[in-house]
This record gives sequence, structure tokens and C-alpha cells, in this order.
Amino acid sequence: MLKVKSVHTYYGNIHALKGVSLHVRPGETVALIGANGAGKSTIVNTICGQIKPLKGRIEFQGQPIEGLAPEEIVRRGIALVPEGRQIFATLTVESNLEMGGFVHRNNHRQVREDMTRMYDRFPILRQRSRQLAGTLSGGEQQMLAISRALMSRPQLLVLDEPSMGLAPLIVREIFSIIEELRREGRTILLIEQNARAALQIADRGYVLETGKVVLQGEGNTLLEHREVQRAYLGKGAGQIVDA
Amino acid sequence: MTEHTLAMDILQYTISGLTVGVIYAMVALGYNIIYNVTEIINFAQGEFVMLGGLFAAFFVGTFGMPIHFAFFSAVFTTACVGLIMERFVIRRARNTGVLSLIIITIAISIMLKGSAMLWWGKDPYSLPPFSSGGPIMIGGAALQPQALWIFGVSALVVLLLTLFFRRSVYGKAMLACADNPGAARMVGIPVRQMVLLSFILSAAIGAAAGVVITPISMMEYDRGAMLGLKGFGAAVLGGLGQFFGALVAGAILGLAESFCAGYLSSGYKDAVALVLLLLALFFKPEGIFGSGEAAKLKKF
Amino acid sequence: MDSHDFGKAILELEDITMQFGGITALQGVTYQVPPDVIQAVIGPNGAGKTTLFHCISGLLQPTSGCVRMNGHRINGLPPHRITALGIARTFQHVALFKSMTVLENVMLARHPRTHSGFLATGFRLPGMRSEEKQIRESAACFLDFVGLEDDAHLEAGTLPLGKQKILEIARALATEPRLVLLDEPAGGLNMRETEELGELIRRIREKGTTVMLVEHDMNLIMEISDRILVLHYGRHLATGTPVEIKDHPAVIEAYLGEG
Amino acid sequence: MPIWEPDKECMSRDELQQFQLERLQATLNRVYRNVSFYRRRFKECDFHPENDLTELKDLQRLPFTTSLDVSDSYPYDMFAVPLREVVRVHSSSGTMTNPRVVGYTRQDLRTWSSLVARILSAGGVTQDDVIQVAFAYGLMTGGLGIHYGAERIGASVLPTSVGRTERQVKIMQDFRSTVLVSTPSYALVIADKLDEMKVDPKRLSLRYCICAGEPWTEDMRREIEERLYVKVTDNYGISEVMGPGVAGECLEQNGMHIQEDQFHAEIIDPGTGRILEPGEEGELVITTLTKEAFPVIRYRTGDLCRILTEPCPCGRTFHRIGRILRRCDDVVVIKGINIIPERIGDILEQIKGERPVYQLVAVRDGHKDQLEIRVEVTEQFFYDKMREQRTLVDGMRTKVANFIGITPRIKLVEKGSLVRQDGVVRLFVDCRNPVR
Amino acid sequence: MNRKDWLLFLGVGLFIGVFPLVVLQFKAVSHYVDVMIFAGIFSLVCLGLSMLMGFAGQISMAQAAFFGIGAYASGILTSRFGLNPWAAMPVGVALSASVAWLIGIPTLRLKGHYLAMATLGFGVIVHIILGEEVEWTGGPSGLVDIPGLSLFGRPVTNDVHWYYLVWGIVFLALVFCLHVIHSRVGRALRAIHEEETAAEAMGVPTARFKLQVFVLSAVFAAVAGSLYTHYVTCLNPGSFNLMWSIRFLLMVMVGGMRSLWGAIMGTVLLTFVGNEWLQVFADFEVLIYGAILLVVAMFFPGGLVSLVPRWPGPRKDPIPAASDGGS
Repeated sequence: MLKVKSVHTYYGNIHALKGVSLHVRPGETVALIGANGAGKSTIVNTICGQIKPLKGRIEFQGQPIEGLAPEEIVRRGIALVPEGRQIFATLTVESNLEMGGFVHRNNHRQVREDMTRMYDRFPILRQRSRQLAGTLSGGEQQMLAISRALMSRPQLLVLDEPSMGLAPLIVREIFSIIEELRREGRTILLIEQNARAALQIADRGYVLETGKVVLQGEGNTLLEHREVQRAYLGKGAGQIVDA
Repeated sequence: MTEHTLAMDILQYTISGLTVGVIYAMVALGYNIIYNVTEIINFAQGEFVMLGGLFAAFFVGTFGMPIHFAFFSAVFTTACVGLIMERFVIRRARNTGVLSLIIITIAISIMLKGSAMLWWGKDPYSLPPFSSGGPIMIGGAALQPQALWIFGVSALVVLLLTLFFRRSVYGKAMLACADNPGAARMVGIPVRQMVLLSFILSAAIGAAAGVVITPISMMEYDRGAMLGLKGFGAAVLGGLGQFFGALVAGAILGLAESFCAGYLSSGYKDAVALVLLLLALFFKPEGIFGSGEAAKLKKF
Repeated sequence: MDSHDFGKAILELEDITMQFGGITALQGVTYQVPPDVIQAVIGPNGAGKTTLFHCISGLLQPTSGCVRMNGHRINGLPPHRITALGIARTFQHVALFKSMTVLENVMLARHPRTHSGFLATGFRLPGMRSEEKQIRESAACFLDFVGLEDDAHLEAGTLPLGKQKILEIARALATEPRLVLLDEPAGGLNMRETEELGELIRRIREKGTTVMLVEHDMNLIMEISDRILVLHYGRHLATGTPVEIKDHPAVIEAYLGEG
Repeated sequence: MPIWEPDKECMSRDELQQFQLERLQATLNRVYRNVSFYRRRFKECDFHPENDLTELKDLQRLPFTTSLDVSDSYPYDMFAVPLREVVRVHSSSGTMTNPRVVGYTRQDLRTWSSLVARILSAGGVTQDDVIQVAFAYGLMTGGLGIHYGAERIGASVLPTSVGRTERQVKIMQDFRSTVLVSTPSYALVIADKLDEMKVDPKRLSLRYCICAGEPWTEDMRREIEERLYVKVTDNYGISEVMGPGVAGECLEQNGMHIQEDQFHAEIIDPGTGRILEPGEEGELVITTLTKEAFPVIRYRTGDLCRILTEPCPCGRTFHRIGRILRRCDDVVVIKGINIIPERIGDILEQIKGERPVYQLVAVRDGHKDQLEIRVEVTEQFFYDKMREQRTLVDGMRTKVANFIGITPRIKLVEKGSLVRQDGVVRLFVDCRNPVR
Repeated sequence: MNRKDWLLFLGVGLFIGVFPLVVLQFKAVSHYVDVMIFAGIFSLVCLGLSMLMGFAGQISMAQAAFFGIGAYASGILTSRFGLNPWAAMPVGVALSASVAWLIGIPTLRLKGHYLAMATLGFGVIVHIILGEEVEWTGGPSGLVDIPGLSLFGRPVTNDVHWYYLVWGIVFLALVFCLHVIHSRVGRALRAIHEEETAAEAMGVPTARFKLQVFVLSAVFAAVAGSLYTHYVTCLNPGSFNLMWSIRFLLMVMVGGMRSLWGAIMGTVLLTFVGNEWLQVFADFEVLIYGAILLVVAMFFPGGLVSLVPRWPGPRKDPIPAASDGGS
């Protein structure tokens, strides 16, 4: 469904992605893990059109999408739950959802239905529908951000660090939501620092280190991989024989 | 002076203060709309008001249009000016930095002013009031029927704006752009078009204000700067980006001005609004109704 | 925690809490940095590391708590006063004066150690000439120290990122700090540049300047730092030597996430 | 027959290439960081995986890895993970150089067994089968490799290993083995044994025979099929790359599907190293895509074959390699054992202090491969006395057998009687049925 | 000051020096001396503005106000109180500086749009005051009977003398500014412009420096205002309105914000454009100013100096041989 081929991206003069390739197949949950600064968010921003890749290709459902404007990419069916949630804090919860369905704005009925569906999924949002989104708690904001992304009826849902800045208990809740989405058969690209939680629910995973994929494979097998720890804690965590 | 006339005076000043205050508020709305979406302060905002008034006078005077029709034509024409300004100048200069943007909008403002002078000359133009009839006397104070029109039109504008931003998808999308342009793009909102829309909208609102005050105060080519400055005062005082705040702040400015003119010196009435603006900038740049928290995060 | 070292610490953080609106970026962080060490601060994204640096360098005022340098309270002072007192810093996102030359960047940083004002410089009063000469000389020394002497006359903005990061360090050192805060000095550097950076940081410590750094490159951290402070959700999670930290279960947990 | 991992084995070529690219990227990044040998090699040709790999073709910029490189790194120098993460070590069969030691992490073993499961499934094996593994167990990869794969499928495994053919037959009868895994020549040995023991192969439960381990011919396949009443599939494996499971035939019997999601295969001209087109015959070069403990980059297998790209009716999209035609280097495979003829000379030299003129001949004796060493008799080697001559030959035989693991037949011949080509005796002559 | 500045100095000095001698030969252009006197006066304002805006990065739309404060202080003190112009000038400068100081403390905390609006508002207020305080300023009808300047006991009446006086002062100011920008203070100002936070973190008291340079610009404007007063000997508020602030801005921008030479160049150019050549288009003037401003801001943000090919060779400040160690 999504194919990223040898993408190189620069942030100013930082070579942030050094030839990253990855793909997501329909119905799959793919986790992208790595420490801070490994380039996870850069990948997301590149896929979602906020940064143009210097080299390489990105294909979505067979169509090249690199270099398209973010709003066009949303229209093509990729929805992002951005890092730090990025909800519209000064808009009501309901308006946030409505904005999520912006690409379907002419189909009023569908937007209403989807909104009802989101409220059914997250009853807490229904309770808060008239509140300003900025007044929600972190976990509720994350739910709102996820719902907002789902409102565009995406073929691919990209979640960027959904656990960031949330308390462990809430993190568990968020991951159970993602798990649920996965079971519904949605295609998900999950970017996480929280490797364990992410790999537990992912079909496949990629481990990113300094802008490169150093490991990829099935979620549960990566989970026990020492190299994963190494990616987070540095060389000491897995001394290599010839090092 | 007796108590009676003092009360009458106060009433009179209040009425005329509110009348101009509402106009300032409408200019402030224009600032707010553009600022909301782009974080740009459009120094040419006042010129939209001037253009509105002069276009209307032109349509009435030259084409003999009925006043109501001229109103809409003037609003439409000015909106086109806003469109051209955004599309051909601002959009190209978006990334040049704050200093350049300030200078560019100032440049546009003096170009508009210069063009207006060339076109209409330096004479003030007037418009017939929207409805005929003498002033209405209320408790000894005179109320021009046109003032009612001013209140009416601004009430309508505020109402429509409120509806637009509360109800319509595009209005909310504009708010979303203001709130978080990055996230707005990520949900598929075409931010550029929203910016364009904001310029069109604020030009239209400015023009509407210009048309409705022209019957009372006339309009000439160089009124824009002062109206713009005072409108900005109202916008800052009310909290940049706050529609309701702008309305209240506009009224405060208008009243302050009117009472100053009445009791101190009419020459300094313009300065009063500016002093209030400076005080607001120095001591409460987030405005009366703006939240301190939010203001901290914005770029000044 | 070694609170018994009270008198010796160059920097003391006492119960630092920092709130932005409803978000608590730092919560009751208490810590002491002894002199002449390389002190690393690590933690996952959003752990509050940069906020901590901002609180120390005066760019932010902690909501509560106290920052002391050599026993004197410094929070509440404006940043330039703190720099004059001997804390210099670099920035996570390079904040060089890009259109100034490399040398001028470092010369600027001599500011807190020099005095001439408008009148003195405008009228070229006698003391000013020798001061200007001395600024230039010592700036050149600092460039020499970090190895950028050959680039002295290039515009700072034209340097490659690696050198820009080094220049930031040179600039911080030129204020003659007793404590220098490096915010992600290795971010965006390649392997060779990172190694050279590590070398430079060691030499800074050898000069008798305490180094405090926030960094994500664990290889670098483990290699050069003497002590590590781990922050997690704005709280103090662990302290220790690299070896201790590497095997600290709470740290591994924090980095890898909940089971 | 069911396809073991249809989502992998039948993925579209396009998708497969994406897969390969991703895995290659991760592998190259990892070997560059973790294996000094590759780091050195990559640097020599100025290849930085992070910058220089943008498509699969870029792999061609990298140098080949040879079996010698592997033996030179004896034992662990080419491992890409710390030893404590290695859970299994195999070593390639005896050669004259250092053995080639390969390691597997837990994950590698998992991958391996599923690959074997794939080729066994392709060859007809299901969980209901009783599978008799007549491959050597031990340091070599064959036995255990098949074993774990068969277990993965859920079949009942009989780890009979190789040899004691009579007992093999007995087990085959009594345990009602349905699948035989063996070298083609040993399958025929068993067939001979059946004849000898007057066992009617039709009364056996045998249905499939999975063959691997040596070059063989279509005729041999036909013979095995006719004599054992089984369907025979060809398979290809090499320890340095993984072991059995690298490529395997499906029941269409028209070439072995390379497990392309795990291995990237190229065919090169063994002389020039030039990449050959599909269909052209050349040396098979393999790059592992996921192996953790012992990844190899562009490993020259020394096996000559061709890549077949036509789609296979079985539905698997992986490309196939044709039958292994022969070895292209001077390594000779006899009974699944790699022998370097040059080294035999070294051994012979040790015995008498002088290097004799000799020749290795591979012969097929009945259905068994045999190694024959012909040595020209010179003054020193000529002994009147039969007994002393006998001792000499025995000495040679034991010495060589100790070294290479199989017992050769030693034949002393008259001086000058070995066939010379341009005045040089060819060290190896293959007298097994030459392949077409 | 470096080699480039010295060369420019010589060149420009020579040009300015011989300008009247040449121009006066031709009757048709002999009044150019008069124009150049205005250009010199405005150059002083623009030097200050260039320091403030080009170097320290702080926009000001109030320069005309400081110009006016200096002018009116001088005018009122000399015409109403009979003070010697040379004594009135420092008073005007001090007044202007104090106003700048007072208004600068709160104003310079603002940035960008707010700073522009605040200075603009202040400028308008000053303009209103000049127009309203009829008792002092004469209101809209202006102030007359202002004495001219005398030097060494002799009134300066000759245009050429005025010319050299004004340009002499301009050159003194220029030298002062050049010294400042090539020094500790200048570096601090440029640093504030580029990365205020970093400058603060490097020990630069940014607020103080911004305020000081603001005051400096007000001082320059006030000196210019005083000279202007005594040259034209009559004042009216129209010379100090918003449009003039914009003109000063434009002069600096056209020449090149980041160069003192550019400021002078732009001033001379625009003074000629405004006083001479645009007279033909009288009514188009405002429009043309707007157009120039727009074009410069959008397409030549570096001004005219950025179009001049770069001075040959990189600037080489002598770099002393470094000794070991830090300092």
C-alpha cells in the first residue's frame, strides 16, 4: 500500500534520513521505532508531505506521492495523528472532528455519521463535545487526535509518537485503542519511542538508528532483539565481537 | 451648565463614541481575521475602509447607483483588491521575514492611498444617508439615522462572522488554520486558500465599514492610516484574534475619543486612541480579553 | 545522590519545577553537579532536558525551586548576568550569528569580559583600542583551541553543520565559563565529527571547565561522561556512572517502554 | 500442495523488490557497523550503505565474498552479533583450509526452520507425513536444518542420519515413512538395498523424496522416481548462506524457487564477475537479507546454474534456479563434501616428502560416488615388495580419509600414464555421469 | 574601520567635497547644492535609523518624531527664548534622547509588528502634539522667525558653507558609527539582530543595547532636526508626519539596511528623487514611493549596496598568531 524507497531527507543541512526504505501492506500494523533523533518523525513528515525528500521515491497505492502538498496526501488517504497531538486547542471537540472530515465536507451526511461513530468509540468525547479541545486531558486529546484522523476515512493511519508525554496508565489505554484499530483491519504505521508497547501490537517493525534502518522484521521477534536495546542505549548494550 | 445638559452631553458623547467605536471594531475584525490565519498584521487594513467609502461614493456619484447597490459593489470591489494583494504580493513574500512583511504591507497601504488620491483627488466625498429623515432625539441627544445603519451593519457583520466561524466548515477551517496551520494541512485544509479567503474577507469587512460611515463623516484618500491605527488599537486592546474583544475595545476607544473631544480638546481626540494603544502594547499586549497564556506562545 | 558533597558542587539544583500551562516539564528535580566533570543529562523525548538547561541559563524561570552556582542563587537573573557569572551554553538548534564571520562570532562572546560602550567605541577612546586587540587575540585563541582557526574569516552561516556546532562551543567557551552547557552537540553530526567532538569535550574539561551536556548519542555519552543524570517525565529517574546507568533497570525501562 | 507462507512466497515481484531493498538496507547498515571485514571492504570501494544504496542494483558495486574470505575469518570474525547471542554454530564440511564456521541467532534458527518448512511443503510434505531424514547430523547443516523445518511443519521426524542402509530400509518399512530426505545418490543406494532385500517399494508408504546435497541429473531423478515410486524434488542449500532451505523445487519439478525474501541471488560469469542475464549459465552469488549472526554479502557459492524467471504454475512468484550443473572452482563436491584437489597433494607430499603426480577422479560406483586418487609411481614410490606398497597405499588412504572425512580409493599408476593437458596433469576428473 | 571603509571614505569624501564646486559651474543645476544640504540632514537621521534597524534589527516608524522634537526644541528655544542655536541644539538633543529613553523602555520589549505599530503610534502622537500645541509650536501654521546658524560669530548664509557644515557633521557621525559597528558594541548589535536569544546567552544585555541604540538614533535625528530648523528657519508639522517616517525607512532600505554607506547613498538618491525629479509627477509621488518600497522589500531586500559587486577579496581583519591555551 505504502512504499518508501531509499528516501534521503535533509533538515537544513542535517542529513536526517539516509536512504530509508520501508513499506506497509494493506491491513498491516507496522511499527517504526528508534531513539530520539533517529529520524522517525522525519520519515513521517516526509511521507505526509511536510518535507520533500531529496532523493528516493514514496508510493501510495501505486502512485508516487513524494512532493505532493500535505492536504493532497490526506485526500489520497493517508491520515496523520501528529506528534504532540496537535489538536485545534481553541476549537471545540466537535469542530475538531468536523475538521478531521474536511476532505469529505461536501458529504455532510457521511461526516455526521462518522462523527457519531467516533463518539460511540470514545464516549468521553461525546461528553466533552462542546468543550474546547485544549481543555481536555492528555489522553483525551490523543483520543481526539486519533478520531480526527479517522474522520478522513484514511486507508493508512499514521500515528506519530502517540504515547509521548502521557502517563504510563494512559499509554496503555492508547495502545489498547491502537490494538483495537488493528483488529478492525486498519492499516497502521506506528512511530514510537516506546519500543516494547509498539512491537507488541505490530505485525512488523523497523528499527531506525541515525537515519538508517538497521533492523527490520516481525514485531515479536524484534521485541527480544538485543539490537533494539542497542539502538536506544548505545554501543555498550551489545558489544560486538570485532568492535 | 445644569445637571440636565450634562447628562444630555454625556448621552450625546456616548452615542457618537459608540458609533465610531463600532467602526474601529470593524477595522479590528479585519486585522483579527488576517492575523488569525497568518499571524500577519496588515498595515493596509485602514485603506480598505477608505477604499470602501470612496468606491461607494464613486458608484453613486458616477453611475448613479442606488446606495444599497453601491454598498455591495464597493464591498465586492474592495474584496477584489484584498484578493489581488494576497495573491500577488503577500503570497510571494510570506517567507521573507517579519520586517519585510511589515514594510510590504506599509508599502501597499501607501500605494493604495496614492492611487486613491490620483483617482479621486484630495477632496472628501460624501454619500447620501442610507435612509432619509432627520436625527432622532433621545433624551435630548441627537441620533443620526445613519448611526443606526452603522450599528445595524456592524451587528450584521459580527453576526455573520460569528455564524461563519461557528457554523460553516470553511469558517472553522480558517479557525483551524489560525490555531495550528501545520495540523490544518494534515487534515487536508488548503491553508493557502484560507489565507486568501482571510484577505478577501477582511477587505470586505473594512469596505463595509467604510461605506456605512461615509454618509456621516465623509471620506477622503488619507483617512486610512488613522482608521487603521485606531482599529489596530481596538484589535490589540481587545486581544488580537478575539472578535468579541475587538467589539468591546472598539467601543471603549470610541467612547474615550468622543469624551476626550467633548471635555478636553477635540484636537487630541486622535491621540487618545493612540495613547490607549501604546498603553495596551506596553502593559497588556495580550489585550483585555486575550489569554496571557496564549499570548506568550504567539510571535510579537 | 551525593548531597553530602554540598559545599563542593559547582551547580546545585534544588527542587526545580517548571510548568507550562497545564504541562509539567520538570517536577522537583534536585541535583548537584560537582566541579570538573563531564555531566551528561539524558532521557527520552519530552523528559525535560532542554527545559532544565533553559532554567539553568536563565532563558526560563522555573515555576519553583532554586538554582545555585557556587552557592549563589542565580535563578531570577537575566541570562546575560548568568553568563557573566560563568555559565555559558550552546543551543540545540544552532543559533549562530550567521552573517557574522566565525571570528566575529567568537569575538562577540568576549562581551561579558570586556567593557567599552557606545561612546568609547564611537570615539575610539584609548582603552578601547587595546581592548579590541585583546578581544581579537583571545577569540583567535579559542578558535585555535577548537581547531577552527582556518575558517576564521568565513561567514558562520556558510560553515557545514559540524563546524557550526564546534563554533557554538568555541563561542560558549569564549565567555570563559566555569560551567558550559552543551545542548545536543552531536545532533546531526556524522561518526567522525562525533568522535572529534568527544575529544574536544574532554579537552574542555581538562582545561578546568565543567561540562554539562544533553545528548541522544549514547555512544558518545557512555564514552565521555563521568556522571549521568537520567530524566523521565520531568523527574529525576537515576544517577550514576555510564556503567551503572547502562544496566539500570529503570533506565532500560524508560527507554524501551513499559512491559 | 499448500504453500507454507503464501504471503511471502506469492508476493508480487514489485512488492518483493521493495522487501529485498528494505532488508538489504538494514543488512548492509548492520554489517557495515558490526563486521570489520565488510566495513573494510566497503570502504575500499568507497561504498557507504547509507548513501550509496538506493536500489537493488547498487549492490553490484560491492565486491564478492569468497569461501576463502570465510575460512580466513575463522572462527568468529565475520559474525555480526556478539557470541552470546549466537545459539547455534555449524561448520562447513572438511576442506583443506580452515573450516568455514557459521552461526545462528535464535531468530536465524526460526527463519531457517520456516524456510525449510517452505521447501518441504513445496516438495509435498504436510503435517501428516512421517519424514525420514537421511542426511548427516552433526556439524554440517543438512540434518539439523531439515529436522527443524520438518518439525515446524508438524511432520513426524525420523532422524535416521546417513548410513546403515539396511536399518534405514527397515525403519522405512516399519515406521511407514512417507518422505525420504537424502542425497540423490543415497536414494539410489537405498533403492539398491531394497532390491537386495527383496522389499517391494510399492509396499512402502513412501510418497515423496526430497533430494539435495550434490549435483545430479534428470536421469537420476527419473530412476529414483521409478524405483522408489516417489515424487522427487531437487533442493539447494549451502551452509555459508544458511543450509538447506535456500532454494527448493515445487512439485512442478522445473527448478528450485530461491527464497527471495531472504536471499538475493545473482548469476555471474565466474571468470569476469560480470552479471549475467536470466537464463544464462553462471556462478550463483547470494546475499543474505535477514541473517543476523552470519550475514554474507555477495557470496560466491561456486555453483554453476541459471536463473529461470518464467512464472511457475505453482503460484510461487520467487524466481527459480535450474539444476546445479557443477562446481566452477577447483572445489570438488563428492558425497556432499567439498574437496580441494590441491590440498590432497599437500597431504600426499607429507607422506613421502615429495609431491607426487596425482589426479583425483570422481567415479560413480553403482549409485555411490567414490573418490579415486591416482598416483603416478616414481622411484621413491616404487616398491618391489607388495607388502610395503600396501602399507604405503593404506597410509595414504587413512591420512586422506582423516583429513577430508571420506575414504578414497588409492590407485598407483605407471609414470606418465595420467592424462596430461599442455603437459600438466588435470588434478580432477569427474567420471560421474556428466551432466548434459 | 577597515581598508574598504577608508577607501570609500576617501572616494565619497572627495565626491562630496568637489560636488558644489562642479555643480555651481552650471546654472541649471546649481540649486543641487541646496538639495544636497537636505540630503545631508536626512543622512544624519538615516544613519541613526540604519544603526537601529539595519544593525540592531529594531524597526522604528518614529524617526520623523525625533527629528521633529529636535527641530521644534531648537526652533522654540531660539525663536521664543532667544537662545543661541548652538545652545539650543544640545537641549533639543537631550529632550529627544530622554523621550526616546522613556518611550524605548516599554517599546523595545516589543518585537515585529507590535514594535512597528507602537513606534508608529508614538510618531503620530508627536505629530498631533506638534499640530495641537499652538501656543508653543504655532500649530498647523507653523513656527517662523527662527534664526539661522552662525559660526565663529558670522552667520552662515551661503549655501556652500551650509553644505560643508552639514556634510562635515555627517562625516563625523559616519566615522562615529563606523567605529561603533566595527567594535564590541557593533558586534553586539548585529548579534541582537540575528539571534537575540543567543546574544543574551553570550552575555550581551540585549535590552540595554537596544535602548541605547534607539536613543542614539533619536540623538542623530534630533541633531538633524536642529540643523534643519536653522537652515529652513521655519517649521510646520507636515515635515514630521508619518509619511516622513516612511520616507526615512525607504531611504535606508533603498540604500541597503545593513550598510551605513548604503543609508547615505539611499538618502541622497531619494532626496533628489523626492525634491527634484518627482516634482514633475507631483501627484504620483506617494504612489511611486509605495511602489519603490514594495519592489525593494520584495526583490532587493539588501538595497542598492547589495547590487554593487562584492568588494574584491574577502575582508581580512588581521588575525594575530594564537598562543596556546584559552586566554
